Amino acid sequence: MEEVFTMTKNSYNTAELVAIMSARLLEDGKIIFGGAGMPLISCVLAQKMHAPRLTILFEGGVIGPHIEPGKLPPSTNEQRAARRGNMHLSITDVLLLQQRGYVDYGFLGGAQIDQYGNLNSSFIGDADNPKVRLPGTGGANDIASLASKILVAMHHEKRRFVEKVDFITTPGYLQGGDSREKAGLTAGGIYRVITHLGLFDFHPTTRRMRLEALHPGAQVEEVQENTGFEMLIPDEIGHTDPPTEEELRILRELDPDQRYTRAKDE
Amino acid sequence: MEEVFTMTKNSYNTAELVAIMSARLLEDGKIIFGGAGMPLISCVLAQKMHAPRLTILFEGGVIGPHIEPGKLPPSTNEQRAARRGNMHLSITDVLLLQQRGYVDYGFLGGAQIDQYGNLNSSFIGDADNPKVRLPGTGGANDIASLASKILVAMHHEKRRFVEKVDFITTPGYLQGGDSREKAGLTAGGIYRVITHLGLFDFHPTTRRMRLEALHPGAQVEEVQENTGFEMLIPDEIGHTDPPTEEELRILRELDPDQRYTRAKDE
Amino acid sequence: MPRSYKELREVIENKDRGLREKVMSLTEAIHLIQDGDHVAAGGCHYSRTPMAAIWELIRQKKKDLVYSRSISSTEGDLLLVAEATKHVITSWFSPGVTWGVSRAMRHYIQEKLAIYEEWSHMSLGLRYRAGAMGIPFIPTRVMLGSDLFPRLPELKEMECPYTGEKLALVPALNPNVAILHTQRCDPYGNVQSEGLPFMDQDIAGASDKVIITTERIISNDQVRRSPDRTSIPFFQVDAVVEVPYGCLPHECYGYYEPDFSHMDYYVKLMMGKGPEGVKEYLDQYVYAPESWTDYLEMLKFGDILRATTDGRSVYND
Amino acid sequence: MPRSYKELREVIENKDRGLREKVMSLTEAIHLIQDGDHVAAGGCHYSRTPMAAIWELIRQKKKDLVYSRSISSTEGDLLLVAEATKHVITSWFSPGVTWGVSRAMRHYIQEKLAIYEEWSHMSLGLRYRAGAMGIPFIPTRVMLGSDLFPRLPELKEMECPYTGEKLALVPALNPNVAILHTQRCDPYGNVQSEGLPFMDQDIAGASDKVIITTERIISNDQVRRSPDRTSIPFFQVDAVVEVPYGCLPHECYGYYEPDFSHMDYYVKLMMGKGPEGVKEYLDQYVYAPESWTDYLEMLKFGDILRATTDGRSVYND
Repeated sequence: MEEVFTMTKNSYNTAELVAIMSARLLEDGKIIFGGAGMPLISCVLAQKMHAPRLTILFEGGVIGPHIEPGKLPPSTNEQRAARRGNMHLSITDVLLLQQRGYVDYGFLGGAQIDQYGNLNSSFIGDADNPKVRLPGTGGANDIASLASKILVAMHHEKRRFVEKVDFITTPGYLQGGDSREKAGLTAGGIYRVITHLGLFDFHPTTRRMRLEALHPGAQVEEVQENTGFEMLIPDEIGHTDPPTEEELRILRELDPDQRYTRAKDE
Repeated sequence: MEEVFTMTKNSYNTAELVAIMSARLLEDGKIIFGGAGMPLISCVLAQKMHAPRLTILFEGGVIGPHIEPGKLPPSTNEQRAARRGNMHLSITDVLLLQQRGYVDYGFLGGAQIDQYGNLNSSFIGDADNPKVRLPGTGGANDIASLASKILVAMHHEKRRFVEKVDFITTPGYLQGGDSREKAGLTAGGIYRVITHLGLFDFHPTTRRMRLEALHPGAQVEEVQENTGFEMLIPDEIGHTDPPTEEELRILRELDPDQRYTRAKDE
Repeated sequence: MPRSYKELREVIENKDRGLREKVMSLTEAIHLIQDGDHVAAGGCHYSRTPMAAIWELIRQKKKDLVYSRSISSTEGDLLLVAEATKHVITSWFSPGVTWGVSRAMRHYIQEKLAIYEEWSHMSLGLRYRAGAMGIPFIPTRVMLGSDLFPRLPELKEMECPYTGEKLALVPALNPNVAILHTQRCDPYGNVQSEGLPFMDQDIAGASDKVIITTERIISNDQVRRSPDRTSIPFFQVDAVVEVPYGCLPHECYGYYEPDFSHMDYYVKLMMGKGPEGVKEYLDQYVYAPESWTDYLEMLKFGDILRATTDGRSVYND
Repeated sequence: MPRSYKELREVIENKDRGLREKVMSLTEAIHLIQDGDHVAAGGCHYSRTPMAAIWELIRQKKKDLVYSRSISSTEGDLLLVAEATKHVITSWFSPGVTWGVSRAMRHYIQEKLAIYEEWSHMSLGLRYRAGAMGIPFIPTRVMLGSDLFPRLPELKEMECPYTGEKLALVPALNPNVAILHTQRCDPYGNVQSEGLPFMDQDIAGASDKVIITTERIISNDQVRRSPDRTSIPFFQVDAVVEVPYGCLPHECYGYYEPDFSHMDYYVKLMMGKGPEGVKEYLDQYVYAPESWTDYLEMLKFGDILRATTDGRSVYND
């Protein structure tokens, strides 16, 4: 972790890095369904950079709220997250918009992810005798089943990037191949995983996680060391551009107290 | 028809009679789903007599409107029918309240009724080559399938009271016996038919239409002559009390131009 | 049969759903409708009928449309006689109870010049709702036992896997284009309707494209001051057209009641002469005027004034 | 399994649904809840939580409740530790993202003292909706392929009779009692909520009985001036209780944000001492005060003032 630490110390931390790299993936004019914290910050950053017409939906039941810098809502089911929205609607109805195909991106986190992009936010250990009962799916299962493209932002650690999640709360590509579609999940699928080390996509047929690009200073070996399964490493690996000063400035205006962009490794 | 005509000439017409006899059936504190015209007038009359807490629902999407005397709405899907309601809601949702069991009475009319209380408002003649294409079910099929008790108000004529309706738009007891329940219509059922000659209910097991009570001046023979099927005539027949002056006064205040209470036989 | 989920989603996914202005002319908006499309109209009966959109659609000589609406009134006559549609899906079809059974509708249906596909009011509403929810059907407890059932091959019966009881399944209805009239809409397409909502929300959610005609275009700022009044979100909408009095001679809640005098005039013509009367009406009131405003000029100002005074009166209490 | 249609209807049919005043005390209202009932709470997470109703329910020592809510926050801890429920149906259970995973919830679930029945957010919403619609299930496209599915015997898979695709069926959820907090309600029970609607409308429609706590009781005249703002009709409601600040320390849209300082205090106690900390909290804030107003007296006026100022600010723009 030495290098990352040094790197982040110099100009930005890992949470900021993930937020910026996520924001860059979001295209203008699209609809994104996300949670509070990292997804929200990435969206607002994207809006202020290249995607002014990006619209945020929250499961609390709001379409396109205006988020005030420095007043980030700590939940998506409350009035700060609803401020100056275009529409308030019931939780069920806002989630159904995804089932209808209106949502391009779902943006999630999770306690564990596996090689097929499945996420766990329910149980650590055996579900019948869990070591930790986690809070649960919330809307994550719905989002990952229905939104067209799923982004997952996580800190890259071996205990989080596991061969098989203890429990599939939220479907990625399930057991790989066409198992997702066969299970009845004919729409959407996991699109990118963004960690503090790099960007990851999924092999088009096996659906196994694959390194797409490394962030500045990160190494392939570091990715492998911090992954609990065999990460696919293609011959050609991309390299992301470092966060710009403008990206960092906007990000820090949004979250001046670093409530959501505190470094995970600090 | 002599007697009826004389009778109506003297104090009230047949439409007024039907409105008043219908109103008397409506209990206080109940919920009624009805159409414009006769159902509406009966409800408001009941509210002003014995049932001040009777609530009217319209398929246009309104709960408990205030109807102004002299300003009766000509449709149930418009703003006069929505005036000073307790709630406006979508058509689908107001109809779903019936499916949930919230509606005590449905109040309908129809072009034809048969011995099992089935109503036709779709086709006169063969459905594939109709003599007359009627306007259709509207919400009638929904109301008759779902409201707890159905009232039907009609002018008593042989061509309307037929052995078998040309087309079952709106289910009564279908082919009688338990055929309604067997078809999946486990709730509700037709409760009373109100004509200018009398009140009619349905035999508890055969589900055939049965004379319950005669209106003042009406005779059993007159009922039989004007019915196109064998009307059940029990040994004991009730007799309704004539409309009171108060009932007539209120009714005429409601519909001063007799838009909905013009005599059918005049 | 309901369209496949894949196809339905692709249409939505390929739309530009970003926050962008969509204000255009009535002519431009109606160009979004293709011959053969299934067009669903909002409102109900003679209320919040998107009359200006239908008027323009007839002028643009659209053909072979499937036309669906919760209850069809005089606008249905016009569409049949103008030969814009030969297939109407509704639950009730005539100008209104006090005006009798439409002679135009009877002619076209009885002579088999067009199909009137009859669903109950609620089952049609549930069809739009299933379409808006992105599911292929919704179970219900209506239509069972009726003679409507065997005439509708898309209506199915099932045994409930939970309770064993008989249920009717109504299939999703996903129109190609929705035409909806509202009181207030912003330039992006955020709709804030007043009064009776009818089936408009579900129709918007179910349709591939949505055209909004509106009494007024309000600012997005005003929408954001009361987001809980928004009934249709901007990204479901493809066109926003400001058309004051866009429902006349039908009504728009809180703005105007029907122009009953013009309705009486139309119905007398239609009931007197049948389809020929409707043709006369089309020539005079639809094809001849140069614009919707010119059409409004042909009505009597006194009638519009009375309709407006009565319409606004719901806010007087 | 879903309750039978006959049974569900009978409950509704036997209610006095006439227009009548239903204003009563919090104590009287909560007497409508029986031990063993399924109680559904409105709002979501720490928003529009019917906290006063839950507080009174705990004081009345209700037992063996099934408790359902779209997302459960601190009120869920209180219900578990007070042993009012051993069966929680929800999609997410903890005070809030920034406060970590509830130690109280973990203790009760991990030690098998209670069941946490986990449904996805939308599938729980659809369960209430099916309940409100009077149908035994709704099809959906979520939960498929997940490990949640096999843990829920009531969740079924079916092949679509129209498209042949795999669908999940979620069964209707019909609670015995709904407890909902709103901003405005008239004496008859016509509810006019503001801001985010959450799942309240469907919960009211699905439940046998509905208890409304409200910031203000408004006149029926005021309701009738804007009937299109009514979110729950009077005849679904059995009790109306005026409880200003009835959500604290949670929030009520447009009226107050959460009392974050009290939330921090509670979470620190709960995370520090686990269920014992919650017991301390119950003794001090639930059992000890003589009334809800006495409980409010225990909070800091400055905190309530800040929450109120921030809460009202949504209407400042």
